[in-house]
Amino acid sequence: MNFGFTEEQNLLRDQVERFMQDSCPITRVREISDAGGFDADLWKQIGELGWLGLLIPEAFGGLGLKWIDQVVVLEAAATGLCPLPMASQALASTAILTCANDDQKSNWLPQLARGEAVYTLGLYDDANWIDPAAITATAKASGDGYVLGGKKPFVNDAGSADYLLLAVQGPNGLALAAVAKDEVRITAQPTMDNTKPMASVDLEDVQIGADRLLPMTAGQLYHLTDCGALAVTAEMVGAGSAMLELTGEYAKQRVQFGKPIGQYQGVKHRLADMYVDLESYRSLCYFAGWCADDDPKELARAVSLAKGYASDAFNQIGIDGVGLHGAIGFTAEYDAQLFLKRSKWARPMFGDSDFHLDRVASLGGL
Amino acid sequence: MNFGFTEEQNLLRDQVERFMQDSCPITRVREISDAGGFDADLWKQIGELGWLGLLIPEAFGGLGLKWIDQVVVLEAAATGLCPLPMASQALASTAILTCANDDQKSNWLPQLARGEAVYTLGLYDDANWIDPAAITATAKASGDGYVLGGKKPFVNDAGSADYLLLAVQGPNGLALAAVAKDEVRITAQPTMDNTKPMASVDLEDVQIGADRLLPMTAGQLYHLTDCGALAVTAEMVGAGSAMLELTGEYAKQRVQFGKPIGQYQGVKHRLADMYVDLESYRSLCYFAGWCADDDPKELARAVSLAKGYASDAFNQIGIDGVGLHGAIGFTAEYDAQLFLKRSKWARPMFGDSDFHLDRVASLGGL
Amino acid sequence: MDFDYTAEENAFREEVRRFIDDNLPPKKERDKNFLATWLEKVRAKGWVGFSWPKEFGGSAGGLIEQTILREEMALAKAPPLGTSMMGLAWVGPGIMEYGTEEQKRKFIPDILDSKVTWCTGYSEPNHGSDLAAIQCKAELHGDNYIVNGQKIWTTGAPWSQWIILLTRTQFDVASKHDGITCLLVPMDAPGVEVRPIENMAGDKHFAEIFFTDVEVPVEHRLGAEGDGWKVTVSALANERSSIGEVTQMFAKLENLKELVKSTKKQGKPAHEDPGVRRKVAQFEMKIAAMKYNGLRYLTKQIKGEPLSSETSVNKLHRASLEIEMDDFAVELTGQAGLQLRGGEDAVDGGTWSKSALNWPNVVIGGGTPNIQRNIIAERLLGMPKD
Amino acid sequence: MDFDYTAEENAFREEVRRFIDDNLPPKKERDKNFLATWLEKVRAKGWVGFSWPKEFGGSAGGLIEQTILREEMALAKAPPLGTSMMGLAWVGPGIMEYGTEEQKRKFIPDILDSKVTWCTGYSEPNHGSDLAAIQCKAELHGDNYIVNGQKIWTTGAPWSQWIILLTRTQFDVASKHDGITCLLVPMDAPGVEVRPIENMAGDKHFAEIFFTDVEVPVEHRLGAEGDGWKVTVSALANERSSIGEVTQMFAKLENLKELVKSTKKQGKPAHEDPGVRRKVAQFEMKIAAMKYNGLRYLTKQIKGEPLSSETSVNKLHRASLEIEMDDFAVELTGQAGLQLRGGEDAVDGGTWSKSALNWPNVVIGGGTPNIQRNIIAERLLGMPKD
Repeated sequence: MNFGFTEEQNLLRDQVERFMQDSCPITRVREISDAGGFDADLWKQIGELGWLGLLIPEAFGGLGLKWIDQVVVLEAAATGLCPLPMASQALASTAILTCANDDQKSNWLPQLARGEAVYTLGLYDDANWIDPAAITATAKASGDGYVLGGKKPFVNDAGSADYLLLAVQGPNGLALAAVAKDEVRITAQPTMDNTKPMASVDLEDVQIGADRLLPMTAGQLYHLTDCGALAVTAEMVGAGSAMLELTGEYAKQRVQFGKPIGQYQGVKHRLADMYVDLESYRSLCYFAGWCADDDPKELARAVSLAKGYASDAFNQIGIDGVGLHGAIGFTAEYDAQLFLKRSKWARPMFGDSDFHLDRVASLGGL
Repeated sequence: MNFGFTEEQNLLRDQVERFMQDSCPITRVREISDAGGFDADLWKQIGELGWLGLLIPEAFGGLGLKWIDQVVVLEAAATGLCPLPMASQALASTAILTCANDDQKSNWLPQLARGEAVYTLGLYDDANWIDPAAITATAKASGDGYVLGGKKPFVNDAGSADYLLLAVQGPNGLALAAVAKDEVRITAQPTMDNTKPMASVDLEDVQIGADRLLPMTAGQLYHLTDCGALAVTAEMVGAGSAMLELTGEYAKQRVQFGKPIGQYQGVKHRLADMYVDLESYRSLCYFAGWCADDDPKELARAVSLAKGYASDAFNQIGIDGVGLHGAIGFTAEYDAQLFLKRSKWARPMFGDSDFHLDRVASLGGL
Repeated sequence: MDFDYTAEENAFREEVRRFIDDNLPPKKERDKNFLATWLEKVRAKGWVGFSWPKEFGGSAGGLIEQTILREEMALAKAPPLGTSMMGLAWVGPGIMEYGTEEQKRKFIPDILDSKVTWCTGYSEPNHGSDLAAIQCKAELHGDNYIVNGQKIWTTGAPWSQWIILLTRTQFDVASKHDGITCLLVPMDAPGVEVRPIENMAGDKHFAEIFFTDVEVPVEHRLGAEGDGWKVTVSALANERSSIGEVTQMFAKLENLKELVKSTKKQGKPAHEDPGVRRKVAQFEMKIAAMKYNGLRYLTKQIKGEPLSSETSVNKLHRASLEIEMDDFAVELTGQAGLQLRGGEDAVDGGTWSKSALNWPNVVIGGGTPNIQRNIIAERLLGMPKD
Repeated sequence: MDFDYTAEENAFREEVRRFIDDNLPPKKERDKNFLATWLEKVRAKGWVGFSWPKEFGGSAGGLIEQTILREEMALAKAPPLGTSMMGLAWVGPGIMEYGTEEQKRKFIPDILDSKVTWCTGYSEPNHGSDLAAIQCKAELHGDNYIVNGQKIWTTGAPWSQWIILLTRTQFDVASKHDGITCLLVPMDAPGVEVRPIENMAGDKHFAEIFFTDVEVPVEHRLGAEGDGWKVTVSALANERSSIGEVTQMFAKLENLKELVKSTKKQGKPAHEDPGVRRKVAQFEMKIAAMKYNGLRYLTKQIKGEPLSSETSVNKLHRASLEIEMDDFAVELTGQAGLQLRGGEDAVDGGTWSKSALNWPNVVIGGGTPNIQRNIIAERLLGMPKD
């Protein structure tokens, strides 16, 4: 029994945090986000550091690590609100490892691992529904391959992706269609958090070859959804802890009525509550991260406990972090509001708290 | 537009509060409750003061006032946690005025108004269900009258009542059976709040005359339920404000770490939140009280807004009132815990917050 | 207790409704002159500064009529009764109470005629909540005060013509509330520099203002030198009835219900989910509580009983509702809810997502919730000061 | 990161389970000698004071084995491992660290053998949360301290034989933490008077204790004179792992789920109501968070990293769960839920209603939630002290 990180994992965390501070500080984050959410140079660096191939077996050019390592990286990157599509890349690699055949893996994974191409994954077409029926885009047999139909309205990082894995209703059930960016019409959508760009992808009448449709079971779909929720939760751990630190530092320095505001219980107790929540969804997140590879049958419940807790708790951390700052907290110039915006994005992503609580209840026998 | 009380109502309130302080202080409340919840002398005084006949027309010996006046009296009495069955008496009088014929009114109301007999009302037989179907006790035609069946498990103040009006499924639908205490088997039930005694009433094979069954429509049943919820809410206003005062006084005097605890925002902000909630359900309660007679078609929504708010808010006031006191707050000797116990009793009575919130949603078009 | 209105009050309500019917065309039919015409007409009706004494151009309207007027205007979603919000709420009343005859003549009519927009220079960089810790300095040289210092979070500063400014004329004082002086300053005076501040929703409602050797003639001082705090407190105490606000919140609640009725949650109609229903009912409960709290306090005012700090109760409700209602709408509508105006799936044109980034305007602007709690605990419950 | 156990650890778990199977008969089969036999057997196993050094009669058990032992005992709802709770948690460790050889010989074995029950005399009437503000006076006269003063909220005092007592031996001190001396006193010493206090649930777990000229021989002083605060802090810091607690809370959660499944709410099965389902899921979320928080902190301890005040996190969860779970059960079951044991419709024999009146034992007993929040904010987040 050991619920701690290895030396290697701690080093990895430090490395990513240093990278964020040195190469992608919050000023750079703002620039990247304002320009659409991507930076090819930084992406190349990340690829060379191996962080994009964490989950990919060594045989395909990756590091052959586990989701718990991916959690470490995503958390650390989110302390600086990293706008690069690392989570999408990780989810795409899991999707390929889960649904692709060996040829496809050999074709796609090595370049994915090195970051030579940006991948993303698009699952549901309903704004707030986690279910196979919420996938309405289609793939129909046509000639040697398939013709796609419909629209994927909510695809994360689609604007910066070279390849997109998009869930469709295929001739034999659920499938992932692999398309290149030039084959589809991608329209960026303005959202509350521009460090997490989102776009719609129009698939109508797009023709793809036979080797570009990956069959997917409902179980695999749910597994990918769980990994997505895990990735978002890991980011909420990082972003939440940065928000708490920012707010705590401000509370120590900001003097009102002759005392630092952190000395008033009205402020310090709220900070304590933020800490309690953060610690708690952090623990739940790490356990879920461990389950992803080492106890997959527990993954659904573990993810729902973590994401269900984090969705609402991080939202409150966002609100209180801004609120405790007073007026400065919600100026565009100050960084606190960026964390609040991230909390809005994270809240519904891969299932809101009600979805996850409902699942906890069902899995718990109610 | 005038959302204030009349001179007469303010006098009445003062009079009742003074009565509680002088004749029924909390030491006396404890004695009465420990002895089963009734005190014939005090009851007689109250009857002579006219407080038991507020709602009864002057023609039947009452004061011919309205439910808003009844709210004033119940609220004021509850500041001292009055254990006497005043609310039950009021509900019984409303039940008679609503469902009885003129003969029955003439027979019952005058002695009820003077407090010469104690009346109570028992509606539902399910622990947590407000619905005609939750009435399972029966009345079947038998000879000239009726034979009753089943049990009323939850009848407030049954132990001190001389007469009980008990909802039953009669031969022609819902009805209230009027029984005398000697005709039925009444068993006191130990509950969390012994200032609000509760008993089960066994009706099996009890024979009553034809003039003792009052037909009741479902609408009348709901009206009586609403009046019950209103009565409980009025008591929650009084008891909540006494709890806030008790806790506030303690916070001003109790010194910890060199300061009165009321100076710490951790305490003072909680007190402020208690005040906000109390003020709010107080306003909603007064509006509901006014609706009872002056805008009956708004009563259901107004009562649900008030009771829905008060049930949870007063429960929290009970918890925080005890909690802010620290250890002394939950000793049997200290009074704070009596208010907490009252909050437990009041919470489910005549519909818990979910019931009332559900109704607010439905009435509001959802 | 009586929720009915007198015949006169009902007649007044009818008058307001008729006026609205006659003068408030549907949104798409309004041309660019509409607002000017509207302002002229409500001014002619005497509804700008409705409660102000007649000698100052007001209508000496009673509290109930004022409530009716605000309620009906809010129901009709009418434009404001006058565009100088701060002028009407604070500056005008302050000048009427403390101003010289000349100041009254010079400033009051322009406020009522919506000709001059005012902003209020209270907050400074190092003390947002601690209003009295003013550092902005004013020194009397001859007939002029020379003002140096900085203000911040000044709502409306980017488009205001005048500012009511709290300055410190004395620094060695026993209490920080002493030595404060209130000046009236044109925003285009030499040495006044306005730097708009963008908030997280992308709006620029407020600004930093820098004052460098700004000359303010003595006749533009409001009240006596050193009496600035008294003047301000009196202005701050001039609380508006919250009735118009409550009407707006009921309207927002209706919008939210419509949203619930048209939204699916996990594939099922959202209005069938008891959690959703109860949450909306709780909003209704709080808004209704605000309404009846407001009416109780209004009744007290009408009876001439002094109001203490009861309005903080509704401010706390408002603060939590501002945050929670938008948040609820955004969460309910999932990924679509995140989209801003212009998004293909943006909900209600991005109203909710935008509004969910604008709550601090209300929540922090009027004194933070913690300040409101202190006010309640200290002034209404008698707790010792921090 | 690895949630698996070593072969040795699994073997130990098996050993504990076998022991429980062999020695813990079902409740109704237990006779009146059962507890004594149980205590003797767990003592023989070395499971009383399991983590204590072997020289003092412990087993020098590791943290993981200790966790396993507590988890299995909690799962089996076994009687405690020794009846001198305070002796095992605080007094024993304190004596082992600060006691004389004679004290160790005299007191430690009786604690392990469940022969002597201890209580802890910390709180005094005027300072519940402010533990160091001790006023209970001890004056050295010859070989005896003469103790005069009062303690309150002393848990277990009505049935304890000894008390570990904080007294003040010096009053003119720079810090209130100086001048405190720790004494070990038999409860039947002349001048000790115990007055049990009844709590709102009708229990008498704690008491007031009055000390009038109580003579305590110098050899019953624990640690040096004036070092009492250090001795106490060391005892308070000797936090138990919360694993057993979490196991109990999971068991309570299961009971709550059973209750939900067997209860109707407004005529329909309660488990169909999403509000009910989500509330129960939230309890599970918090309890699971406590579990994994606890395991993270345990791992830190095993690695030898210093634990600061992280245990306050779980204490806050525990406090809210203690209140909310019982409250939820009572509310859910409506009027039946209000009935106490003996009521015809009492739910689960009145367990929930009784428990809903007993939360302050836990919530206030271990330091109020506000104190825990101060600890977290000041010690973990570096906020300035009040």
